[in-house]
Amino acid sequence: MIGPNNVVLIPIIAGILAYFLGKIVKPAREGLTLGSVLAVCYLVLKLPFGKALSYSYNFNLPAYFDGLKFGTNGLSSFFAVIIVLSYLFIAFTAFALVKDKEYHGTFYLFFNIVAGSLLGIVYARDLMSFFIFWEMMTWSSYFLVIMNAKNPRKTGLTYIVLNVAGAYAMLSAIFMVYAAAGSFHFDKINHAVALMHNSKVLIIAVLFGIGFLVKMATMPLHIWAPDAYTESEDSFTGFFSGTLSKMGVYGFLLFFATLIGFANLKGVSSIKDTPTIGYVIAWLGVITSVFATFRAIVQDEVKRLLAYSSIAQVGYIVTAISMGTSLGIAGGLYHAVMHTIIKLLLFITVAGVIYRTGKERFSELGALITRMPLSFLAVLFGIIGLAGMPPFGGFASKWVIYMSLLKSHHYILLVAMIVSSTAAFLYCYKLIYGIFLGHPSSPELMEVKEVPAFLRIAQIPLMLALMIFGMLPGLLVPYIDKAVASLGFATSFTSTDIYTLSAALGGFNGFVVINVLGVIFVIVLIWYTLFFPKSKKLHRLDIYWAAETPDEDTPLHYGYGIGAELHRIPWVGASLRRHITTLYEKVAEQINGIASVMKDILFNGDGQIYMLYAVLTLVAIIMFLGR
Amino acid sequence: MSTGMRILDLIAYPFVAFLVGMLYMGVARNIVGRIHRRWGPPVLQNLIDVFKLYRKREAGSHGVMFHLGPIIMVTGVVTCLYFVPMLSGGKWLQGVSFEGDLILVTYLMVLGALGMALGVGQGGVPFGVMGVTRGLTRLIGLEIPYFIAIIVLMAHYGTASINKIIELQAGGISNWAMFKLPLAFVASLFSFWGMMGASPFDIPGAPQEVASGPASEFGGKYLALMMSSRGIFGFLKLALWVDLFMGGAANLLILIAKTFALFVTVLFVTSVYSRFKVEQAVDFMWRYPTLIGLIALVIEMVR
Amino acid sequence: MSYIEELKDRLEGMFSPEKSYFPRENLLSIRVSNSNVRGALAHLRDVEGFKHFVMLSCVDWLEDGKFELVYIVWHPEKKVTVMVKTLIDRDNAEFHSLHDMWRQLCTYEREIWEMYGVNFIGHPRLEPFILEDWKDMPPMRRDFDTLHYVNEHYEWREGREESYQPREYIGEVFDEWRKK
Amino acid sequence: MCTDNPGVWEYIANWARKHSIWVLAYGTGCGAIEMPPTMTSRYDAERFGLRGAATPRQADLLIVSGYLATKTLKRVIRTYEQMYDPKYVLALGSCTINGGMYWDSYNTIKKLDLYIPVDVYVAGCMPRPEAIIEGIIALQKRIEEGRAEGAKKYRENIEWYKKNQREVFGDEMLPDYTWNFEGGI
Repeated sequence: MIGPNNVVLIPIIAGILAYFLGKIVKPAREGLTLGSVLAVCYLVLKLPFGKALSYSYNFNLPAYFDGLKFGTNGLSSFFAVIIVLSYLFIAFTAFALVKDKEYHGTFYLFFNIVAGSLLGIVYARDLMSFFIFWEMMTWSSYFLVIMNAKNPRKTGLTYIVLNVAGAYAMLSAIFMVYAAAGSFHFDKINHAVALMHNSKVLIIAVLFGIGFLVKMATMPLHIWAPDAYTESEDSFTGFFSGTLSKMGVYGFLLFFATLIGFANLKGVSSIKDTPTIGYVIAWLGVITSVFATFRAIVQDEVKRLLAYSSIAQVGYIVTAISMGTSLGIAGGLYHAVMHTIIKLLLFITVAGVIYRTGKERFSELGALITRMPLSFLAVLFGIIGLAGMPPFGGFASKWVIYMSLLKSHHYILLVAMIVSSTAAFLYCYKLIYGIFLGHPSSPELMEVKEVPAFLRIAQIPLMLALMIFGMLPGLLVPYIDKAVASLGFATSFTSTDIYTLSAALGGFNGFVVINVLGVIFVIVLIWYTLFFPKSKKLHRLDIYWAAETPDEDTPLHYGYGIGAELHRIPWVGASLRRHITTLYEKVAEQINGIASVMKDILFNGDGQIYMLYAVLTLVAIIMFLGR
Repeated sequence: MSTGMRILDLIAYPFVAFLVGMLYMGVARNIVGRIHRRWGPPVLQNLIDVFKLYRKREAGSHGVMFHLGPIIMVTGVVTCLYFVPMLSGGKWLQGVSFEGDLILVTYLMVLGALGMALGVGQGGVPFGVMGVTRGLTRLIGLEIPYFIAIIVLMAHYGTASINKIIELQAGGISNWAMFKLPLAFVASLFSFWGMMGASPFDIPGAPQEVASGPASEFGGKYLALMMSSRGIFGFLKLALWVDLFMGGAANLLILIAKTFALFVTVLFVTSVYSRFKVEQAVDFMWRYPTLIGLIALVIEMVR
Repeated sequence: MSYIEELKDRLEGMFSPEKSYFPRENLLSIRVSNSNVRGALAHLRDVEGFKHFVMLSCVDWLEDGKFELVYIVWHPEKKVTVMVKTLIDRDNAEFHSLHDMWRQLCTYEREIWEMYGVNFIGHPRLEPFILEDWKDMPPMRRDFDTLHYVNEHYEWREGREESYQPREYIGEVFDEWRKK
Repeated sequence: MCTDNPGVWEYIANWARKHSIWVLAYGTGCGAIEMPPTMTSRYDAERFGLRGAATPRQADLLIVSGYLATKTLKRVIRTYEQMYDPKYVLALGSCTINGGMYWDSYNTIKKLDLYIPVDVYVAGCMPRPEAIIEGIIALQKRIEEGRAEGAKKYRENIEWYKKNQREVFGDEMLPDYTWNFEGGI
């Protein structure tokens, strides 16, 4: 039987083949990618969901290393499904958008490798293979980031430095765990951690936490994300923000819930029945979402707005899962699915718009609704989900997160989260207005065509998914329950059928909501269309303009103006004026100064001093070996 | 109750809200007139206005979204209304409130505004978009005290369903949330004040600054639909506050008495203020009402 | 001897005005030659401290074939107004722009250009200001016959035919004022 | 609520229109200062259902307050064409009637009703608020009797009105998308 171990290999091999075969016949790249996508989808969806299986490579190895182990359980299957579906949609996008770029070959190489390594991460059953695939993901996505960047040096450097730093924090933690457990295998680790000393548990948790918070772009480790999301290849950005960031979520859940265990962390210290470190991380998540939301509103670049918004949305997930309660983790998983769908939809559509118009700023776009109605509908669905508004799926996930916070009595956290989720309306409106409504900023916008057919193939199922999850909010519940169960939590939803979603304090019936909406809308529409005179079709410039007559080049598009008020609100304006990178730069300057001073003291070119160092080192080594 | 009566009940639901809301707006104009030492218009004035607007012979449309904007607005508002029980206890005039909860209602309240904003966007008047932006920015301020208040409510009564909250307030005035949780009530009253669009929070539709903002390009039947949904929305908010803080209402008379009391108190406060700037409004909302709400929240947490 | 009389003497000494008198108290009117306008205004602004430029106006002396440009400046502390006048030729009327001394002169000169057709040399933007797409001669010139223009452009309402000539009523007042 | 049937619906509609007149006070001239006292406490025109409208789209009544230069006439015409039928015009002051004191001014029009249909003229220079309210009551009478059909008149004799406007504006006419439409939703 083909298990996860082989599934992981398929995209990687396909990518490498695609690169070299593509040199001979170019379409081979698309062909191989499509083949691997379909194969992986088939195999992953065929695997029994939530059943714990395990496979391993038992080639002969040194004694201290017991093979690369692979396997699956509820959590792995949950994230594997997310990964393969976004792999599918992004592959379709890439077919349309990457075909005549000069980095055609390298794109498919690294894109497939990333997909494979993501599967490897979720299917890995020991720390070694987990780390190997983690590194693989980081490096191959690094090439995808700098591939098309306007400023590749800065973007790539921040990206790689922060991610590699996170990875090595993880690595050191892994070795500490290995030193305690004597094995890399997940099953053996939990007991070992339970026996560890509190301080050591704390250190391990912090080190792992750093690794995953970097990937989830949580403040203050988020500075790589805006540039990387904005400047990476358009068709890949959806995968980047929608799926790669979820690997942080997966790793966080894996390590904090199963390997270290929230119980052990509570043993260290706890606030209101929540581990202190979880509480701190929850606050980090909320602060991230608030400030990222405010920053998203004032952006002029479309992709940068979406980048900040995904930082904010992942902030919710961080808050929810770091509570360590069953409902919180359920909400985090629910929101992970919804956010993946929404961000895939939005990034794919925006990539199509940029591909058609060649403009990527709100101040240059506008009035595209008449030209690309389907994309308008896609973005409309997307923002309704992003704002977490009924009747679409985004509301259900946010509702679960709110309920989890209410249930675990973290009211102040909830209030802070409300701030960002209310401000989110502004950037949602800016997104749809700046691109599709208002007036065209330049006449040639009125000649563009609808996005390519491959993108439409990707958009429609995503929109349907959003609608279905909104109509049947209980649809995901059994899968989430399986995933949560594999983390050793009991189910927390009290709803039984797929129409309703109900947990701790209340519940709602998404089916009724969407039906009431639909019925009223249809009734009003019919009444309005039949019993009233037809309205005149007004000219674009036939608007109230203080009785003046605007002409074609009067600047009537308000695209960038939205959110200008924010700078004048005292506290928000202050937060927008400051940026954390300045702090980092100051720190770096200081370290530079100190280091230069140290250099002058230590390496002053005197041979005897160097000899002294050598002797001291030798003595130190002997002393340590002596024990 | 039979299915036919049930359907009739559901059909009557929005119209009751529409009539009462419109009458309240007329009363408000008259009272403001009296405060200005004028006669003021007749009480039915707003109903006459809406009827006149419905009977306008022309209307102009800038496109499909412009046409659908007011329709989505009224749809969102009426949907939200169905999830807010007007009466409690009996069978009548409860909509489908038992299918939803407080958070759902809170989010549905914004849905209509979003549809409206889309229509305004295609209308292409910069004034309209400025109005929408002002409205959404103001929302950042308004929602915080409101949410703090309902969090206190949900934490205190341990449920998010409006009907349950009404039940738990039963038994005498002393059980009303406005007396049990006075600070939360005060905080929510501030954002209620703002949500009614009364001065000094009438920033989005300021006629002198942004030419009545979102409504600037809508006329005739579109404006009529907007005015109707505004009337329904006004009564929705009154009914919601009565449900949450004043123990609901057993029959229509009590409902009207309670809502009218709340309405007139807010009206008297607001009709003497001039207009804030939007940043002033948000700043104000984030200072005193939020502070009051947080105090209530802390009291609730330590209890 | 009050400040304004000293000022009158000083200015007469410096700029040798053709005509200078006090239309009313605290108001001094001097008429200087074209070349002296800038000097006189600069002296008043920088030396005497007439900081405030009140307005620039133009008078059409049709009979003499002259335009009279009137620059009015005001002394905020002394509360004294000075009108610096100069006569320019009426046909191909032009004068050098003074917008670099007071920026608001841009607007005034633009208006004078539009209404009287005085061409200010060196003005940044002489373009239509108040009138929209005006094609006839500058309307404030006295030889522009408004009644004739109205008759050929607008339609009278019945009952307005026996309209009087205002000149007959204000005529003698106008003449004796001109003698002054 | 089909609109093209006269009779009882139209009668009720006229009654409603009569009692709810939304005013767009176009402050062209000295009459603009007569509007505030008319609307506010002293002469409280709101008791007749009058109410200020912010934009022409919402307005029923266009009050032209005072003399109209050719430049302002352009704005008035664009505003009038942007209003929706039924729409009324109330012209204040002798300037709009026959030029008034600007009888021989080179850029002030003499007869407003050559360019847009006027329902009620209020003579005077400047008419006091009482006179304005008198004019509004007269307008209400016209509306009730169904004689205030300025929009229909304008639509039917559009060529004549455009000819008169062209005599004033010459070749700088307003764009025509405000008055001739094709299609609808």
